[in-house]
Amino acid sequence: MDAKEVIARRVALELRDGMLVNLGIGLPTLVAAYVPDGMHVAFQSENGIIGFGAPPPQGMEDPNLTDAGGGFISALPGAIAFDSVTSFALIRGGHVDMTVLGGLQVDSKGRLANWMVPGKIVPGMGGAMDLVTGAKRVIVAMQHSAKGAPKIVEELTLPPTAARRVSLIVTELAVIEPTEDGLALRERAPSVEIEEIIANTGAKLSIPAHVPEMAFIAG
Amino acid sequence: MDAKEVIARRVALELRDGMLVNLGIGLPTLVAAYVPDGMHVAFQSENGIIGFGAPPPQGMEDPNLTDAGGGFISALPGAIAFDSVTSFALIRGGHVDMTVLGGLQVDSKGRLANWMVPGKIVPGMGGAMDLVTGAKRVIVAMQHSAKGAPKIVEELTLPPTAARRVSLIVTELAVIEPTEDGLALRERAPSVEIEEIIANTGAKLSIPAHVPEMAFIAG
Amino acid sequence: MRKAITAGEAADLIPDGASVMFGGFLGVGSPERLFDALAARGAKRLTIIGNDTARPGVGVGKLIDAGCVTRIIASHIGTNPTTQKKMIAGEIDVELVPQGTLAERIRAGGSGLGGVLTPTGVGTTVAEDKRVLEIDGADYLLEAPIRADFALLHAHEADYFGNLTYRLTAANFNPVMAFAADCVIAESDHIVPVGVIPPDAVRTPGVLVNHLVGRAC
Amino acid sequence: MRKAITAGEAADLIPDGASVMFGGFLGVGSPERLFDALAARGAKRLTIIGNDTARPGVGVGKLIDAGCVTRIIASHIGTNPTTQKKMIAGEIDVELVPQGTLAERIRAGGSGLGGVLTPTGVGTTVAEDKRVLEIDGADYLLEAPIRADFALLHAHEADYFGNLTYRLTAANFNPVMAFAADCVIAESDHIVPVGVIPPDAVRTPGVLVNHLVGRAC
Repeated sequence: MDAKEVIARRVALELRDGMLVNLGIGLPTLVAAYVPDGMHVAFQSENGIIGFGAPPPQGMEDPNLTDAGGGFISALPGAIAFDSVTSFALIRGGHVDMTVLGGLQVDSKGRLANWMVPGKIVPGMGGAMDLVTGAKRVIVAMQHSAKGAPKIVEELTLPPTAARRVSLIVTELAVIEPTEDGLALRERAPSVEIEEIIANTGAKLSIPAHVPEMAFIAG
Repeated sequence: MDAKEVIARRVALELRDGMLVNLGIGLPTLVAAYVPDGMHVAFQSENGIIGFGAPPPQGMEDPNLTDAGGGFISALPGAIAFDSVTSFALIRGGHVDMTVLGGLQVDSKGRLANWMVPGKIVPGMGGAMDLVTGAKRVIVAMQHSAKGAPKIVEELTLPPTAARRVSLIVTELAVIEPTEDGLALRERAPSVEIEEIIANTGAKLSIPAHVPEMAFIAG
Repeated sequence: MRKAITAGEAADLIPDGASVMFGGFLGVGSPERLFDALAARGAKRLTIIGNDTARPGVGVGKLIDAGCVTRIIASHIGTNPTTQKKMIAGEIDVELVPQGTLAERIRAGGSGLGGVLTPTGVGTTVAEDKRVLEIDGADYLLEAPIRADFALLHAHEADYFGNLTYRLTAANFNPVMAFAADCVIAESDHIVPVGVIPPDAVRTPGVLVNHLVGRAC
Repeated sequence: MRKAITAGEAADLIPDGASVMFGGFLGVGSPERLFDALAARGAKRLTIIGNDTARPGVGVGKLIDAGCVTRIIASHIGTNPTTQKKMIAGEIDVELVPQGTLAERIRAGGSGLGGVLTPTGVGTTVAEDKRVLEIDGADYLLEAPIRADFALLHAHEADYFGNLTYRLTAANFNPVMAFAADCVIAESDHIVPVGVIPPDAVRTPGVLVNHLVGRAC
């Protein structure tokens, strides 16, 4: 398993039957491949659909059926389409059970930064601010470090996406839960030592006596 | 012509091609019968339809197709249905060109009272407050007096429906326009003397040198 | 997937004292079987939230008749003399809300907004005790969001994901209420297999609906 | 009834300096023929309002390419490097708005509301210079309504009353924008006779639409 697969398969463990889930573009979309057998999870794409599936066979794409990244998708039985106002009424209104988003930084207060790097890239927040504010659970799925620098930091140096404390951080090294008292290490990846996690984390971690190894959804 | 027909046929003169019009329950609904030939006016009913027509033949009523008074209606070609949120986005958003409403009182500031009589009847405002606030033009269609007492008064004694000055008052005696400077007599009904209008009006009327006789849409 | 329950089972989920939104405009588009079941089980002290109270024996009027209701939030009660009588007798407390404001307050409650800024009601009794904000030279009332414990809906078609369609003027307050209650119960004319309703025809996302009420009770 | 006009005639209605809302999400559901016509007539100093700026050569990206735009209100511009370049060069002014807030601000502009009270953006740079209202213990940003001189829509079907339908994810911002502009121009895949679209299938009331653009230009 490479880092991305570790993250996606661990995040998939957070899925529950009947959930409405919004997956961010990039790494988070990989989670859709690991829905446990027999579980029904509805995926929303904020451009206006619930219940989409994998890209259709080549030549069968519909220019009016795309995900929030602009990629062609298919419609599963029971799929529904709606406009942007409805889409964000669902998101901001707390009707999305879980969102999985990539991150540039998370700090000790559990605040996420994932929408811009001042002076470098200003893509815009798209739907991220609404998702982090409104979804019942916010899972940050990201690599633990970027070019050797920790992405989990004491205090954000990048502009926050929302004031809200995210629910869980899943990296290829660890599962970390932001709590009222700071960041708590919950799980470590197989064959990863706690010291390695600490060394790659730029914020104080509270470490319980027993840190279990990550479990995964089967690939 | 009885009083109601006088009022309805005079109000119909205010219709313009392409207008979206909301008619209140009671007297105002009579206006729909006097749309000039060749003119297309779309009627909205705030319970959720644009483009309704006369009641269908007996036995052909649809329990899901009614007007805001609960009466059965028909759907004309091009009719559309929508929910209450959309209906009032249209009304409050200024998309309704004209509303015709009944009145209990109108005062010298042009304020309408038509939704309750304290201690007597408290039916509720329904959609009236939104209509008077949001429609581009508000026409009050009412009998000039109630049991001998003027309904056009210096200052409302009943609770106002909105702060907004209505556009026009049409009664069986006169057409009166509320202006910044008070109420102005614009037209008199056929064979009605100006003195009779003044005698039946509880507010000061400005009377121009020439007060033309009402015109009507043909019956 | 949800299995359909009976109207009686649905009524048993709704405790005395609950707040209950209901679809319907003068009874059109109202969940009649749910009202019948609530009246039959003798529900008490309900707060009901809807456009109007229909007429005696019709729509939510059945709950008024049966003495299930002690509080009403509505835009209009003029068509139901029983409501008027009980209000005057002090048995029912009534809050009257302009129809468009009622729709927006429920929408705010269901879509995570902090309130509604509406010009409707400024300068009237509706504005009493409310904050007025001046924005760009015009006055707007700050109206509070409305949510309820339950929303009782009437739909035309439902599928077993809970996706709903409505017919003509029977939609009215049903779609917006689906967003604004902790538990949403939908009664429909038909229940169809998943995949039968085209994606663009669905007007209430099934993810909002907790229970479907089957055709036969 | 409205007669269809050509995309060129529509483009001639839109003066330089106008504010223009447009439907589309990364170009999906965008009025491509109207963009082509605006670029062809060499429109200047437009303010454009929409979810994103698609990609060079695609959707509204064509207007960016052609130098028609000096101001953008959008939620995302990351997919269009030309937008980024012109922003950095100071040729285009960009206001970034969270996607849900953008939808609600346009909705407020079209439905007579004084603003939007949203929790989104609280504690971020989006909140700078904005009023924050505390309501029931939580903070909400007061976001201003957005309207435009023109709304350029893409629909699936139109009838000659202007009633519109949309397909799947091509709806996005189109329906809400139909309410929020002084002049609404709709380009559609098909124009059908009045009476052909069922009343419950219409998603934009024709009374909102000023001009239809015919299939052939």
